[in-house]
Amino acid sequence: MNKKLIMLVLAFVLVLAACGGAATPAAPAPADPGAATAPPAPEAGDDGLRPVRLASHNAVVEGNSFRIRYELDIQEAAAAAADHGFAVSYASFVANWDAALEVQQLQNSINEGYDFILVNPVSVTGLDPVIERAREAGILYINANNIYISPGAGVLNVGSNQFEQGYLTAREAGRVLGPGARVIMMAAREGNAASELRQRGFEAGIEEEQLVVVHESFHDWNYTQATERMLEILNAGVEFDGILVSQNANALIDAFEITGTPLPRFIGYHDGGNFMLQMIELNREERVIDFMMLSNSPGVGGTALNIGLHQMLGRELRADLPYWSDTWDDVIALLLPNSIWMTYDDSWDGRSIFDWEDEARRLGSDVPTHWWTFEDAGAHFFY
Amino acid sequence: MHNSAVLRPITNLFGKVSGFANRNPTRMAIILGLGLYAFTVFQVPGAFSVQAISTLFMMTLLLSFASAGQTMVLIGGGMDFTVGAVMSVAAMITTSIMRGEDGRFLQAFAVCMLLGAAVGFINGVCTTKVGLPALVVTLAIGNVVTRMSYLVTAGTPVGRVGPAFASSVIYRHFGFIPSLALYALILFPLVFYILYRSRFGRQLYLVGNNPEAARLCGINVNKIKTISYMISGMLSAFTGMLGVGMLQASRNQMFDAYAYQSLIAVVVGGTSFAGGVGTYGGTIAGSMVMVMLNNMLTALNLSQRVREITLGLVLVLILVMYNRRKGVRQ
Amino acid sequence: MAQVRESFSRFRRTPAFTGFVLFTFALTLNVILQGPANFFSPNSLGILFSSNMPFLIIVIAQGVLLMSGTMDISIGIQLALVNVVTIMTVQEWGLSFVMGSLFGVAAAIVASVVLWVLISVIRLPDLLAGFAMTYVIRGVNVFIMNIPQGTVARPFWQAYSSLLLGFIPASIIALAVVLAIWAYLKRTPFGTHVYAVGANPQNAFAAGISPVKVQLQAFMIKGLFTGIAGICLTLMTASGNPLQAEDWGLRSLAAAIIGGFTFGGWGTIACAVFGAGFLVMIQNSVYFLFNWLANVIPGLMVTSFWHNFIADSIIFLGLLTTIITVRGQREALRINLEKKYMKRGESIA
Amino acid sequence: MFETKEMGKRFDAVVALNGASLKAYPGEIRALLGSNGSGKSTMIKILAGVYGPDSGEISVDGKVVSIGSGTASRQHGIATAFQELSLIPTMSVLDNLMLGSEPKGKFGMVDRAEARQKVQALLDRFGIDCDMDAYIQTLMPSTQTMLEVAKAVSQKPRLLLLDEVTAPLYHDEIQVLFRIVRELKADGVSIIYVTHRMSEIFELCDQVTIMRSGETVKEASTNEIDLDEIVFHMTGQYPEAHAEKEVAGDSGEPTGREVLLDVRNLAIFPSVWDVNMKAYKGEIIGIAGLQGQGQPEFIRSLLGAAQITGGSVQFDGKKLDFKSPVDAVNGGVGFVSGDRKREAVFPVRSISENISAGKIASGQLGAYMTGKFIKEFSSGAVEKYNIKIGRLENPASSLSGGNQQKLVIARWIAMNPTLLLLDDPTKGVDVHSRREIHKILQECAAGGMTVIISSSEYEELFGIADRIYVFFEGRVSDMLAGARKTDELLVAAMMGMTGQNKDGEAM
Repeated sequence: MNKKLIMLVLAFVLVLAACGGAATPAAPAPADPGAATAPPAPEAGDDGLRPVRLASHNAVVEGNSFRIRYELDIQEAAAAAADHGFAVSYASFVANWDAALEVQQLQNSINEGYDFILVNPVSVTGLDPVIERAREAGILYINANNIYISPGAGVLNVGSNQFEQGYLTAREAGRVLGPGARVIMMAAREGNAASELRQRGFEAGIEEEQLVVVHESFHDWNYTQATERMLEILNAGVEFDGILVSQNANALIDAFEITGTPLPRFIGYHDGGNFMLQMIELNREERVIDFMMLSNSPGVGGTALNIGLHQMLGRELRADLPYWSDTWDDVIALLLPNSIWMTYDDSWDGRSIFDWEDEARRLGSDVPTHWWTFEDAGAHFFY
Repeated sequence: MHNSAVLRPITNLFGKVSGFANRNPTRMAIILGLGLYAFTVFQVPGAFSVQAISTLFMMTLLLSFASAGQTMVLIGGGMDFTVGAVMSVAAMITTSIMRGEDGRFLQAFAVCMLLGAAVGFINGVCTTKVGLPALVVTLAIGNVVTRMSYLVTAGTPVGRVGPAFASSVIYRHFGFIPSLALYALILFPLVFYILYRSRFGRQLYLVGNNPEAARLCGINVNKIKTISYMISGMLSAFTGMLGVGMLQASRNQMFDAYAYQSLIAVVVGGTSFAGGVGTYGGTIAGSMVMVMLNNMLTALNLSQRVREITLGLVLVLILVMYNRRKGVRQ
Repeated sequence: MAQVRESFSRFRRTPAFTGFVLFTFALTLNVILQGPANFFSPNSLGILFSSNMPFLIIVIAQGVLLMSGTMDISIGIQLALVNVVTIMTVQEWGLSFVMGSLFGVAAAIVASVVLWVLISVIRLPDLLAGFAMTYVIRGVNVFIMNIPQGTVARPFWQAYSSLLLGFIPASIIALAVVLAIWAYLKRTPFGTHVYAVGANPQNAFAAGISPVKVQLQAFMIKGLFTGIAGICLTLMTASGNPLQAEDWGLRSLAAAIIGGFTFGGWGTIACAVFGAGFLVMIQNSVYFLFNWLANVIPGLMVTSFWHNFIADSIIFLGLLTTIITVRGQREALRINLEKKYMKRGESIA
Repeated sequence: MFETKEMGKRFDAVVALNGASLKAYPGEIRALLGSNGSGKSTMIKILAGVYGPDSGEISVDGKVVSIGSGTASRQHGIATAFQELSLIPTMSVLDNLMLGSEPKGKFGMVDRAEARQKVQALLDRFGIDCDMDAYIQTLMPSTQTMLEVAKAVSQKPRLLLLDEVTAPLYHDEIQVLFRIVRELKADGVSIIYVTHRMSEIFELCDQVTIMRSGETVKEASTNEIDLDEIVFHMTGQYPEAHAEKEVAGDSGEPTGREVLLDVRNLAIFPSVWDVNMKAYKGEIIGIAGLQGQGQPEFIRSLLGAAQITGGSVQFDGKKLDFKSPVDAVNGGVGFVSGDRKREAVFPVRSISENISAGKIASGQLGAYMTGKFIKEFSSGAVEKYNIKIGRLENPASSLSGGNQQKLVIARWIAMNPTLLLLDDPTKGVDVHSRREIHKILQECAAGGMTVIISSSEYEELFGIADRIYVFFEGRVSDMLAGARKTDELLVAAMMGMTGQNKDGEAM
């Protein structure tokens, strides 16, 4: 009885609040990227450089070599911007996968009057209110890496093509193994957008190459868990020819080393230097295993920064770019191609994979990265 | 009570199983673990192989090492949530000191032990002297330890373990006995000695069972508890070293999941949250249950959502068989 | 003056005192780092409330359970459950947002009652039961919503983050509703029975109170509050995500303990508010600390590792301080008692 | 009227009630008397629904009823003020007094105004000066007890049970209590009043029921019975309160032995005010007194487990400076508690571990200590002192109370301490085990160990103690030795009927 009453009161209050909110004029969400982001350029400082206060918001940094490199690339790109007339000051904030904390921090940054907010969000939805406020405050807001898919948010996304990562890997597996080959599919995390996108890519490639998935599992982007799952799959006595994995391929190789099981004919993909090194060493004597080393480049943050700087200069994004997203309606996304990748037969520069050994050693657990310079970004993306 | 004729045999059976579990937790855990494996093999015949058993053995050993300290702390009436954090940090220390060279093993070992003892000491002092619930305190301390590890490593821990050390963990003697078992030859007797053959172990049981009586007997309760946390820290650190010996390269927070895993393994092994009861043999069997459970869920090739729901329900079922608190009316 | 001192000394004896001290410290820190003018601007306060309302209400919900002598660490993932159910009922069944929210609240109450069965009826250890439930609910969430998606109609989320009369954060309505419900419950017999059950189930039973029944009520109220918090989260993010807020389970517990709760029968809703406030203010302070540092030292590139390290260290120290203030309180109590005793003895002799 | 007939109740080997009966008529105050262990508390708890009787019947107004729980007891119109209090310390006065019987108001809410009014009226009636929002744990013990009584009275009972409520009360509070009890009597309420204070019986009560060893031995009107007779029925002896203290010249202190313990003007706030005591090596010192006269605190202070607030203690020629029991045990002190469950026994650990606990407690932590060693040690102790207890590997909880106690005593005897402290060690222990325990203690004393034993059952002290210190209200009211060790003197001293305690002092 009481609870019903409370529910009614609650519903009533919400409706009231909604009516109150509806009365306030809602800014129309522009679908045109150029219009979405064209704040007035700031005045030049004493040193002749235009000061730009950048706030980089990240969902998580700890325990994630991709995100660490992502932040470092933004720092490098920020420093490099001095050559192009910008004094970019960089502050970074991390939300530890806490959506509420992320909103709070973003709102703080809007209040603090940052000129440029670059967000690698916790979730691919849930920031519409924040984005709208940033726009009202005249702040340049770019969403990087984790594509923000909420329809009609009118935000510019800069990210890697996750679909392509899965797709390329599956195609390479098909090329190596041939049609009808049995593969294990280890995804990252159910219920996660990036993982889901890659899965769509994997599935498309698997279908084209007529591969057969004999076992499915998940590693939660957790290296140790990936090894444990692989050990358990080996325990289950599943027979397979290759492994498709949404990053962390090196963790799976560890499972083979631990058990002394013969390696499959193909594994992919992963992006770390350790994985490159592992592949080089395994294949040194003879060709043992084919692989896909593919960089989900953390440089998207740096690229996004340079794109943003052009926007600050009032330049207009080209409408005929080849990389517009076709996955979602109303989502403006510059999906950068996955330019860095190598397989046994085909690596960059046409060099043999063994020529990359020093490079791989230098990288270690870091990942290869690439960000578009100010000039490149300007030339490619703007009129 | 249900009087329905259909339910009675089920409740009776469950009552019997539960009674057996409480009387012989170790045997029950062994039966459970083997049962889970038998079920797995029944469903997926390929899961029965020398190679699989060898791997399962190895994983059980690793979890049982990680749970050794937790067993002691729980027997003493505490709880240690820093197990995972300490393991991860020890792993990073190991790789960054060894950098692929076996000669630096002793240095790494010394630093890891120091770290484990230090974290354990802080745990002990904060739970006994400050008197806050162990769950919350050790959790907070574990967080600080983890955060510090990021500061020190800048998020990318370096190095690798030495090759000899790595093979001392993963090499399989006669093709199926994991070399990790050699460490068990040192660790198990050590733990058994501490728990059952030393004055400390004896005191620990008394402290966990009735701290007030132990105090009036002249046992320094706080000291015993603090030492149990320190031993737990050191054992966790050593397990972290072995773990990274297996995986060879380290990462931040790589073994965090072991905090809960060890807790459940210990409870399934018959050690109670109330303190004063428990055996390490039970913990080893409990570790096997956890390893077999995970192995089964993977072998059954479930989607992640089904897997998680199943895991939760099976855990509830196992817990119902063990560790029921007493009701208000007795 | 004497009255003020008297009421202060009475306040010192309440469970909320330690939480209050810590909260005041964190608040001061935040105000200084952010600058009073900025901090007290309606906009900034509005954001502070709207983005932290879900957590605040969760800690209150956790507090209700702690009063009754138990806890729920799956409360965080239950928030995501409410969020997912609300969004999906609206999206798939074409319900209005208000109806969807009611389904969301119902889901939280159902989850809470299931946990009640495990903890109070079957008497599993509450920590491990909550841990197992976390897995189950996470799986269920992904069943309901396989990928983050969905929207909330604009008027609703705009209303949530708007300012009433230009200065009152609308999100405060949710808190007001929760506090009003609690104010009502506190005035029912449940309001005292819950403490009796938490502190001493035997004595409560002797007084004719059923601990199991009272815990059921506590779990249902916790479910209702979780539901309200979930709706706030949904309004704040205006979308659905099946995997969020999971670690709020343990964090809400830590916040409640910092605020002055103990495991069973000690602590008030004020403790929950102060504890949650402390955590929020510390995190916010850390934001402004680094914001300030980035301004003061140009070219400073601090990795965000420092943010987390400093925040977690302060939280740990806060935990330690709790006990120091509690000890001081106890000491004051003893001296007080001794004084009274002596006085009494003298007057009689 | 309320009546219990032929009540029987056993706890393990101990018979608490053995066919006892009790009647309570409307409008009368009945004193329920008996020495410690006579079964009167058990009787009260059966009526309150805390214990279930093994045999016998309870009838209300001639109808046989069963009282299975506290709620059932309430429903029959019975309210109880417990000696150990049923208040919840972390809740306010208001909430405690109204717990379970909150006045209903609108919308299912508690009518706060009415509750406050009720509680205020109750506080006024009892003359309790306290803030009704204060937490119970911040109040003085005496106030807490008054509140416990007030809570019982507020239930408007037909039968009010007051179990030793005056012990912590001050003089003026007792007067208030008496006034209220008389008012209730005028309203036709039956009151059963349990007390140790003889003077109160004649001041307040109409009838007395005296119990001894679980049986009801005497029922009489207070007009027809005098104090000496009451004491006689309680103890089987006539007191000699007024018999003179000439014999007191004999201190009974042994000559030619070393003093081990010298206690001067010891105070332990708030239960011990001024205690002087000497103990010689090889002596057995008895401590007698009614419950709660400061004996437990005194004994614990010697162990370093209670903080000494005044006076001094010399132990073995040095100032006693034990910070904790650890120091005390290392210094050669052993302690046997009568509160087995809380302070002595490790219920889930084996019998041999329990016996060896003292051995386990002292020494190097890393020392090698096998199960075999513990077993041998414990079986040695068992053989040496001829303690018959079950299999050594069984858990201690499998033993009866008496055997558990032997276990704890064996634990310390085996350690051979210089000073052995025993706090009511034979509480709830059957006669046979008790005799064995006495024998053991005597052997130990003969071997040079000093034993200080407090007991709530003073008869046993005559058998074993060389000298008996009698505690009353935190002071030593008399010391009995040699020829003065008589029941009469002891009873008088326990009741405070000696010259030492003037009326009003600390009352």
